[in-house]
Amino acid sequence: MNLETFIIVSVIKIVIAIIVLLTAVAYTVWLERKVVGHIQNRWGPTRVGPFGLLQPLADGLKFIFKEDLTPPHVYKPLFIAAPMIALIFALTSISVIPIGNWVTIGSIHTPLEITDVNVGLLIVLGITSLGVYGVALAGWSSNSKYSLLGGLRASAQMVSYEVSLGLSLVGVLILTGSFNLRDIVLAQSGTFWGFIPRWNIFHGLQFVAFFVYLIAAYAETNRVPFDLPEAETELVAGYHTEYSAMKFAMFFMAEYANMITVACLASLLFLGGWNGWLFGPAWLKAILPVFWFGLRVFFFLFLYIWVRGTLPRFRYDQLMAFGWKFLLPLALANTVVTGLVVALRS
Amino acid sequence: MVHLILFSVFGLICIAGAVNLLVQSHPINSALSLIAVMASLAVEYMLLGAEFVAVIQVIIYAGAIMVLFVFVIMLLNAGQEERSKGSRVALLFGIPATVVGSAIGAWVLIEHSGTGNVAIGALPGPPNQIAELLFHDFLLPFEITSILILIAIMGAVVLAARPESVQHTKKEG
Amino acid sequence: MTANLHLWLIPILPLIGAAINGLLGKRFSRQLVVTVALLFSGAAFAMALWIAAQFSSLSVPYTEFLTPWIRAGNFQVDFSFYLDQLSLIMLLVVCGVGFVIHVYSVGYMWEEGGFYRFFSYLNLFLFFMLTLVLASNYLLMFVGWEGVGLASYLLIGFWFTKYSAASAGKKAFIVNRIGDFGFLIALFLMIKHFGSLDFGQVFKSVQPFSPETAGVGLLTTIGLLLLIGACGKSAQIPLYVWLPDAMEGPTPVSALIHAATMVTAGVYMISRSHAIFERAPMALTAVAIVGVLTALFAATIGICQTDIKKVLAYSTISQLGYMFLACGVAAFSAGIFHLMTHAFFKGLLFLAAGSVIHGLGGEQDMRNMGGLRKKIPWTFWTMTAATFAISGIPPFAGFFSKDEILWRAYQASWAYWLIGVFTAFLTSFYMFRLWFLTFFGEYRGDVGLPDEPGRAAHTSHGHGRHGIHESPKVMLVPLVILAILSVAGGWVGVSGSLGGSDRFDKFLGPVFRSTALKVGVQLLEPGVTAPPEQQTEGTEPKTGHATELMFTGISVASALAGLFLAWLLYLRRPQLPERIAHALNGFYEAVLNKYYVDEFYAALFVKPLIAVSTKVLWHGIDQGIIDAGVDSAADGAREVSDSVRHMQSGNIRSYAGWVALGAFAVIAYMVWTGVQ
Amino acid sequence: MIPLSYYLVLSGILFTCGVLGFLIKRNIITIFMSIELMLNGVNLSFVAFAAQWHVLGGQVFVFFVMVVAAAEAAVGLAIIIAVYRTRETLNVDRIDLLKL
Repeated sequence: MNLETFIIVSVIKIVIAIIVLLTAVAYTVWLERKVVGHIQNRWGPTRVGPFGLLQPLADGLKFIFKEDLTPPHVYKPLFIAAPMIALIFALTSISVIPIGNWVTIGSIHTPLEITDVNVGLLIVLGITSLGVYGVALAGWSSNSKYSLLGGLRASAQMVSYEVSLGLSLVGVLILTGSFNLRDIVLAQSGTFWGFIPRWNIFHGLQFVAFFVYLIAAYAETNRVPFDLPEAETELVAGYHTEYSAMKFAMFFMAEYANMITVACLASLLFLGGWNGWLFGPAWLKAILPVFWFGLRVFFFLFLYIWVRGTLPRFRYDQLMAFGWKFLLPLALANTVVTGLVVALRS
Repeated sequence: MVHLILFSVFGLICIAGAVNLLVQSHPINSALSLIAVMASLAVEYMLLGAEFVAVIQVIIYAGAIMVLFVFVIMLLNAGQEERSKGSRVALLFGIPATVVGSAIGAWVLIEHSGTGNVAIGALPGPPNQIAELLFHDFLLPFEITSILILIAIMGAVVLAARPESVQHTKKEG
Repeated sequence: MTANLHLWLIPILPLIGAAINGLLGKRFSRQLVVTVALLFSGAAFAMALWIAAQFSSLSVPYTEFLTPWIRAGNFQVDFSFYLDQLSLIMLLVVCGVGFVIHVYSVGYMWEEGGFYRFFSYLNLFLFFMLTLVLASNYLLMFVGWEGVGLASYLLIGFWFTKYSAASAGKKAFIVNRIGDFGFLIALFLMIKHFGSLDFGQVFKSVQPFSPETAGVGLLTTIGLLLLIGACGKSAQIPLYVWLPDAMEGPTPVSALIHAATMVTAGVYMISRSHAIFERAPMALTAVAIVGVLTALFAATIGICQTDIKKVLAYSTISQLGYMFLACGVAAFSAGIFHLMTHAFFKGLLFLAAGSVIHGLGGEQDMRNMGGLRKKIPWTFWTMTAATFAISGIPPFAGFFSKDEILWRAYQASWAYWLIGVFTAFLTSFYMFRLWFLTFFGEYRGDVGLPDEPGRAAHTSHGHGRHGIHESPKVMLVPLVILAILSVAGGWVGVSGSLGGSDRFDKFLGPVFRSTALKVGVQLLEPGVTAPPEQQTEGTEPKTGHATELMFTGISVASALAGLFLAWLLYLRRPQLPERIAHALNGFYEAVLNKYYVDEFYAALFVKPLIAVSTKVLWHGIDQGIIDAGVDSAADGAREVSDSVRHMQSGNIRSYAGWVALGAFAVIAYMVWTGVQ
Repeated sequence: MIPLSYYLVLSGILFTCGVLGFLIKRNIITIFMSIELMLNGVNLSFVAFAAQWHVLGGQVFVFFVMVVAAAEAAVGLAIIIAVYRTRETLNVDRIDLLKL
């Protein structure tokens, strides 16, 4: 495949990915409102469209038409840049996430992801780690106590939980011996003893890793019960207190995009990616993996919302203590044990 | 060709960031431009095929170290740096000297560094090979650096911990 | 080959004792200290006896290699021990007398402070002395040599709170250094020319040398240097001055170290290296002359001394002179013989004197004694035996050895013999003088007087309180033993002329004949020539028994004359000595003050030395050069830093600027060189 | 295919910028950042040489540099915080006394 076609194909894929992602984001918001509504015994959005399905659209319009005010005394360049940074990194991280196997359309044989990199997993981690800047800068640049505190908290929290997050993945990496997400998924095809799917979560101790990963992921994305950066009761709205209109929307989107990325990663690493039951005609066989994958992601998103609807918020010191004194040792232990087992087996 | 284009694009970003680091008077801007430098350096590594190094560069430098910097800047709320008598001299002598020095260096390098050419992905550094090196050939340095890190952590904690008296006043206040 | 004798145990045992007493003794009870000390010295003695018992079955010389010590190129020194007839005799003498004196000191020192210290030092001394005696090479011998010096220093200065004692210790040490200096140079010469210090090898490499009659050659040099060393250790002219002062030490020490054993080390050393001396006639002559002069000189001083121990000290010196004379006339076995007998009776004399002093509560001045015959009979009788022995009155031990020496001396030169005989007369005179003054007449001292500073050492005694008393058994037994030895000790070497068969001489024969000359030596005195074997030990001189008997008679007569004179002056007419003293006033003064030798040395060496070290070394070099250098270095540093310290502004960026500048310079240089 | 020297020149420029920053900046944190910049320049040359001579050692070395940089950053920033507490300033020209 020569350079031009490569570029064209990549552009197409990027566009598709962004559209899909943004839609997903929008409807995750809708889903959240619905589910939380039902959890709290109300209806959630119902007015706009059937089941309020058009609600995200309305929200989007509202954000666009709202007055975009920048308070005085903010450090303007960063105040403007911060939300963009946040959103950009949130969107970029999706670029190496495969949603299915290679497909061949006409003469073009291409993977179902923007690009297939050997160290895909690391790239995702790296980009998500860059996401901190959006929050931090927003908090700092908007020159307000609440924002600053929110920003500080956010960056501290993200930096701390990144460690556990990364370490929780090491077990999986040891088992599959590759950073390539596709390889990791392929390694999970098949079953143990014929009936248990060969997912990493069932593989040895990895359910521990999964547990750690899940919690760390919640903290990374500043979701309940770790949403201290935007704890209404104490910090108004944390780092985006001063933001409004589209800038605020960007943070919002960034957060949900991150949720989705993390969910994808979780399903790829622990729940066997797109592996699943294939049946029916060829086209169905081609589509099914994507469907299975989407199903897993949906499950994770639902889990997010469910947790949000259920759990109260941590206190800040509890959060830190939990991260450093419980999750990190757990992840380390998992790493060591898995490494030992593999080393002894080989 | 592509190689040259990509190289020069990101190289220019690098230099721009570096220069920006110098001219910006506000530390946070300098920090951000440094992050830019690092990111584009990661791309340069990618061009050289060292993808693992590139990603690690992003994760560690951009994702951890610089976060620390930004964090500290925010914590100390560092503002514009003010002029002081020493600075003028440094500007007058430092800039020309360094410019001349780098120019000479560049000339020498271009003229005398042989005819070594590097292609895209000249040396792919797959993680497993690097791990091989790290855990066999460079095992001792590796362990020593781990100890170094440990010491650094303790040192940082000791240094940054608030002195007792201050804490007491805090409690009372 | 014979069984392993474990010779090394003999020196080590006393060392262990010394270590135990020295390190832990402070906490021990006196009984325990005594037990340890006697146990280990006695064990050494026992081993010595054991070895002596099976000596006949040994193939001598027997060397015992312990472990290599120094290996430098093909030069090697080992820790190895050497046993032959000579060292066996020395071994027996040292261990025996040493042990006996150990026993004696138990009684003598009982009330002294630092009891454990004393015995620890004593054991230490034994260790070193035995090392000296048993060493199989000069270096190990030198170790012992220095070690005994150290021990004697410690013991002389045992009452270090007493100034005179401390300074006497220092004096002994320093004077010994002078001698050791010569000894050391001799060792270096040996290393240079023979490439070894091992007795066997040195003597082997000496063999081919023909005697250096003309001019001073290598062997003569070595011999003379060794002689200096011997003079230092054995208190010969000109280095004898330390011995009289050494009497400041406790009496047992004087007996053991400064009479019986250590001071004879010189004699031992010379006769050990006889192979060298035999080939260096001039060195031998020097030995003989030194010996004979010392003998006469010390004897004359001894006459006028009033301190009982001083008298004995000078007599020791003169007896040592005899031994040197013997060595000097190549009559080594005679020298050793006299050494042995002398060890017995001189040790006994000192011990007896100690017993007297003990009995009188620290009184050492003979003028305050007298009439002690009845009060301390045991001491008296043993002392009598010793006195007769030293005066060379037959059949006491001293007679045989001294007679032997005189006879040999005569064969060398009548001059030696003449002086020797005169000295013998003097000896018997001052000895009997001592004897009469101490034991006869009526008591002149006053007991119970508060001790004078001079005897501060004995203040702890408190014997002054209750009157004169005989010493305890533990002191008397050694006296008796030694008395018996000094009576009978000489019979082992009755010379042929007296119907004996020179057993001692024959016994020692192998040692001294082993390396003897193949060709005859020219006699020391020009004119008189002797057949070769006359110089070699053990063969009977050609000159018939008659002459020898005659000479024997003369020496005995001189001894008796001495006895008579002493009786005349100090018992019959006690006022006569003063008159004589007045008669030859100046001479008497000189003699009384030991010919002002100490003052002479002080003026000649000590004062200039002090002056030089003060003016040149202290003010000149130390202050002028070293201190000045240090100070100026400091000043310079201050100057420089004064000018440079302005760079240290504390301004980080200026530092960085300098660093950058330097780096830039380096890089520029490297680039430049790289481009060239 | 581009000559290795380009990479070297780039790294050289980065390094020089770092030096310059160290010289002319007055804010401790910025100075610290210029040190990081120098390190990055060096890293680049490491990787470039590794690529030219096909020796992975160069890349491994970059890791060590990073580790050291991380340690240095941790300690250095802690020091900066401590200094700021006592001095109330981040201007190196004002911080020229060891003892207040």
